Amino acid sequence: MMYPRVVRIHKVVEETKDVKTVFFPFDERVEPGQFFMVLIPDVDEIPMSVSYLLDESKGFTFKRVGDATNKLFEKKAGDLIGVRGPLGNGFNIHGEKILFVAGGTGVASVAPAVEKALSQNRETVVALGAKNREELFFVERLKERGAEVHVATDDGSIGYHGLVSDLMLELVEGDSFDLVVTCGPEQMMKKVVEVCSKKGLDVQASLERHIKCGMGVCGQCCVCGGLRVCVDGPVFDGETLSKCRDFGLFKRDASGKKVYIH
Amino acid sequence: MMYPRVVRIHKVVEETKDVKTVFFPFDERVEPGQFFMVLIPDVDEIPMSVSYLLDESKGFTFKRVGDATNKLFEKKAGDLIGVRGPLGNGFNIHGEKILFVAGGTGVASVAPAVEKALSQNRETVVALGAKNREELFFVERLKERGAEVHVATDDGSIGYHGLVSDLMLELVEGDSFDLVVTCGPEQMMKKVVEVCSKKGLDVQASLERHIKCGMGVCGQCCVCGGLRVCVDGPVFDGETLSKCRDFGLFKRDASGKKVYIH
Amino acid sequence: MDETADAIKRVIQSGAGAVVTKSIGREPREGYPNPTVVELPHGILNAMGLPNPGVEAYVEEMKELTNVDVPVIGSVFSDSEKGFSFLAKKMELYGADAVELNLSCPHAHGYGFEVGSQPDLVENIVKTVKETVKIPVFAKLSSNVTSIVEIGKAAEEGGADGVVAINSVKALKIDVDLKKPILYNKIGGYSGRGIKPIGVRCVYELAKEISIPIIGAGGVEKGEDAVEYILAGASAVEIGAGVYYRGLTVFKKVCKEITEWMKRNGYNAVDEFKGVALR
Amino acid sequence: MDETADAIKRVIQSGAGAVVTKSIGREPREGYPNPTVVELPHGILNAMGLPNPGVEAYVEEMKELTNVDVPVIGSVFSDSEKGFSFLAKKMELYGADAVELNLSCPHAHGYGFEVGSQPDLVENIVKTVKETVKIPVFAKLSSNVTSIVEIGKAAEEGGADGVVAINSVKALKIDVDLKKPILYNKIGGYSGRGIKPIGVRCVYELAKEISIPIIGAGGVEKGEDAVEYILAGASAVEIGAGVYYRGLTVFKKVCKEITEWMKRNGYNAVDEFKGVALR
Ligand SMILES: Cc1cc2nc3c(=O)[nH]c(=O)nc-3n(C[C@H](O)[C@H](O)[C@H](O)COP(=O)(O)OP(=O)(O)OC[C@H]3O[C@@H](n4cnc5c(N)ncnc54)[C@H](O)[C@@H]3O)c2cc1C
Ligand SMILES: Cc1cc2nc3c(=O)[nH]c(=O)nc-3n(C[C@H](O)[C@H](O)[C@H](O)COP(=O)(O)OP(=O)(O)OC[C@H]3O[C@@H](n4cnc5c(N)ncnc54)[C@H](O)[C@@H]3O)c2cc1C
Ligand SMILES: Cc1cc2nc3c(=O)[nH]c(=O)nc-3n(C[C@H](O)[C@H](O)[C@H](O)COP(=O)(O)O)c2cc1C
Ligand SMILES: Cc1cc2nc3c(=O)[nH]c(=O)nc-3n(C[C@H](O)[C@H](O)[C@H](O)COP(=O)(O)O)c2cc1C
Ligand code: FES
Ligand code: FES
Repeated sequence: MMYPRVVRIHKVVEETKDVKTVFFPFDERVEPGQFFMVLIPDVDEIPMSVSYLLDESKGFTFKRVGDATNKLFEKKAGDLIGVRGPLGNGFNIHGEKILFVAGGTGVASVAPAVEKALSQNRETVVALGAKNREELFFVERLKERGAEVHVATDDGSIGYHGLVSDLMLELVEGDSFDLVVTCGPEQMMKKVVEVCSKKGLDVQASLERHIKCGMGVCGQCCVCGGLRVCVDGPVFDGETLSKCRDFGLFKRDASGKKVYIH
Repeated sequence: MMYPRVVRIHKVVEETKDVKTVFFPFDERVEPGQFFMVLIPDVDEIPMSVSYLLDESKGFTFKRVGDATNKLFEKKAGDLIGVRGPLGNGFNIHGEKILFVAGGTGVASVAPAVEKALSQNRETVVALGAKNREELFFVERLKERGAEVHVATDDGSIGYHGLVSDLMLELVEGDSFDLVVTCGPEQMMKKVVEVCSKKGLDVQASLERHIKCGMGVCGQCCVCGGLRVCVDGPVFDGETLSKCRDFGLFKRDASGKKVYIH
Repeated sequence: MDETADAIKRVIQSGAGAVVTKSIGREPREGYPNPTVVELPHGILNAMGLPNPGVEAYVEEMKELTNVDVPVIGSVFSDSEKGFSFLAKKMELYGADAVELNLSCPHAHGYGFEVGSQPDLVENIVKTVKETVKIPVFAKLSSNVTSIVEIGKAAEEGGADGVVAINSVKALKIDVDLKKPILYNKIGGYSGRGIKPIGVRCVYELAKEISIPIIGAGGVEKGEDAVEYILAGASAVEIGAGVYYRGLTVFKKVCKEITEWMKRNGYNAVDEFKGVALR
Repeated sequence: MDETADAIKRVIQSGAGAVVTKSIGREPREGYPNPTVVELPHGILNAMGLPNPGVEAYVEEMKELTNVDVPVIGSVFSDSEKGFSFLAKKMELYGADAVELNLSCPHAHGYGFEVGSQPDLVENIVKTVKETVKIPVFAKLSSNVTSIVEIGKAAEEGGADGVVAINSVKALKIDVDLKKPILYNKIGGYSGRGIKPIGVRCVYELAKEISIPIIGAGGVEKGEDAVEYILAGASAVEIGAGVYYRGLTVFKKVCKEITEWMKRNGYNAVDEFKGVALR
């Protein structure tokens, strides 16, 4: 039922100065790329991709950016939150060799997809982008699991100096992939999808739109001619996105007004 | 669900001048002694014991006594009625030799119980009472199935001249029964239960009370210290009835007022 | 299950902490012909039509209840101040521990809701009854009004010792095979599961605005339903349709489930969590 | 699913015979913070808080709908006659085929139901709007009033071309773990399965007393739900929560099921069974 399940946080991990992972008991099956609506009592209920898929518990990893995430940042093990989900479609992991391209907190939803690919013995290359060395996270986690991880930072403090989409260009030049999976800032994903279209690569991108109901009734999260990010997405394939005039162009704010993406 | 199922009557049989059997499609399991609330559109919804138990259809047999039954008497094959049920507990048929004692339309609910007993190879004796020869029905039906049928009429126009409860006295004198099952006018059943108590015979009687909800919520049909005829009954055993101060003494009308049984 | 003394005793044996009688009027009433009650996918719809043997005959039932262990609340309905106070007085004489004024039955023409939707009339009825009897007086309210708070305040002004919210919700089921309303009376009152969010809303709105006790009703079936009403500000709950869904053991089960919830949440008494959701 | 032009187009592709926009106001409104919608066991509870980009920005969406094949009904909300007629005029200019006045939203402070529960105000609003626009004007009514018939008559007096009944029902869900109302706005509107008997009752009561067309809403999910509304006197139905229960294909499915029911019952046109249950 589309009703928040009240759970007690059982672990909180600080990933960076502004990013934390919250673990909560949840023993049902969740797919990488799916998300939960996370209820922070008295404040808001916000969408969060699943970042850890354990048998008995699940986790999400978030950056503090505003009211709700700041309040969430204060929560400790033992505190109550609500989780409604899993929602959305998730990634469709297939092919022998997969490239994952994540920017910022995008790695949160990509990480479990990488782990799934590895557990299925697929060849797995990951490109992670961040502003700087301090804002990177999950690099060790993915390396330890056996992924080939490449890093890009805006300031060059570690790895490739530049945008992860440029790093990605290099990676696809020298190699062939059956699938590209991406999550991050929409401008970045737009570039990734464009590159894939040109190269004829299969691609899946996870979109963010303002989510209210999360159950397909309010219409708030619509993109690309009436597709609902909350139930038809958040993951869309390259074919859909190539025909989508708002992808990389505008989002809608809480009132439904267009907000252009810069 | 406790909601009338609208069905099309597919056969009507005249049993006597004032008694008819109505057959309707109904393929679920029903136990002898259970009843339906029969909806006669625009008129009333009244309780009727199941009198025929076929695989694909069920029947009830009724006497015209007032508004609803008179209207029902006019119905033909093809007409719509509602049936809500099966309701109540039904008879608990057990033992090697069973005596059935029915008066008036009481034979309607007893007949399928007799047939069940016969199909389970139990020895089956039936005592049927009626005012006169013309008002008797189901005698051939039960004989053909192999029951030993005795008849009593008030005017002696056929069979034993007198009350069926007196005929029953004779039957239990000369024989031993594991169970007595009775349905008919309450004074008659009262006598049957008294006889059984004295003789130490197991007995089950099917009671009639004013039924409104038929689902145990309105309290209209309560007897014997809060037992609901519609869900706890209509069949009660001798033990319960012996302790029941209203059995054979009073009923309640539609307003809940006591009406003494004469 | 509150028509007769025997039925009420059975409910008490089943674990109810108090019982409310069927609503009683001055004259005997047969109520409407059947169908009077049907189950819907999300609740129960009824138009009984206030059947009752009349207050004079009801003395027989009340006499048998004088020695029971729990409070017996006499429910009464009328169309006037005088009528209500006459009936309340009778109930007091018959030994009722409190009287509940049915100002909310959604399907009885000229009674219930038709009386209980007018604040002035409600205030006057409660006042007149309070002047007549010494036992506590509860006003049972309807959700079928523009503002239940206005009616609740009128009852409080009139001196009510508490209000009960809610009675069943005015509703209709049309049968698509018969192409007619399914109940004989056509319009009925909707109770049970489906109306709980409406009942809880009414209790919550009332609790914010009045200070006399509120008894919650509407869709209580499990312990957590009762807890929801109490968190919204109710002091107690009534159970109607729950008897259908869970049988007569519903009273014991609900009590047990409330206790379990209290244990899990560290409460020792109902007062500790009453109205907590209002803060 | 009626926030944006794209979303509305998708609904039309899914088989809806007409579409109603999200209720639009003068200024942009973000609506309430989440949770704004939750599912309950017997329906959906929402307090969106009338989010909308404001009527000036909405022209962009409306422009894209000028060439669609089905009527587009512009829903508007305001707190005054002037406000409603300003918005209705805009909708007409933007190409709306009709305008629906939201006189019934149960959770937006100062709007919706708070306006729509006063008969005089309803009559004046409808009258002013009718004087301003040439397209048909529908008044969307609330069941949260003592008499929906009184409000329906006021709309008819004002010259409305039809009424829509009902909007969602004022309700509340308290979470027993958090011990708080689950919605950010606390009180919300209850739609879907659980409210159908209330919606059908309202349409039935209205159909007996007013002669303008009635559009039914509340819990329509299957063909037989729509049939029930039409038997009660509705000329058409709206579907909201049904989109959740059966997906966007709900429109096609319901149409197919109505047709099947009509065949089984020997009808060729909706008019042949409209209001049959009123006889
Ligand atoms: C499917 C999905 C998955 C997401 N997964 C993650 C994740 O794994 N980790 C992570 O850090 N962030 C994730 N986000 C983004 C995250 O939901 C926002 O950062 C968060 O809602 C900000 O809330 P706030 O109150 O702290 O910020 P605010 O100050 O309210 O807003 C900051 C930004 O967050 C956006 N935002 C606010 N509320 C919502 C909402 N209800 N829906 C969508 N966006 C909103 C605003 O539009 C704004 O751009 C995801 C978003 C979506 C749609
Ligand atoms: C469990 C049960 C099974 C029954 N089975 C049969 C049967 O198989 N065959 C048969 O002919 N009769 C049966 N009856 C009796 C039958 O229900 C009544 O004869 C019928 O209701 C009369 O309705 P009426 O409108 O024609 O008569 P009315 O003029 O309304 O009343 C005539 C008599 O029927 C009684 N009656 C009316 N309505 C009801 C009601 N809702 N519930 C109970 N009694 C009512 C009245 O109290 C009165 O004594 C059964 C009754 C019960 C309780
Ligand atoms: C069959 C039935 C009969 C009822 N009779 C009465 C009555 O006589 N007086 C009254 O005040 N309420 C009556 N009610 C209403 C209930 O007392 C209660 O207020 C309502 O049903 C909501 O609670 P519930 O959901 O627990 O049933 C009746 C309800 C049902 C279902
Ligand atoms: C999420 C949601 C948003 C709604 N928004 C509006 C609205 O903006 N304007 C309006 O008049 N009704 C609105 N409604 C009410 C519906 O239009 C409809 O009247 C009500 O939900 C009952 O129908 P249903 O049971 O088919 O949903 C909304 C309902 C839901 C569930
Ligand atoms: S958030 Fe409501 S439809 Fe997606
Ligand atoms: S008829 Fe209502 S309890 Fe039996």
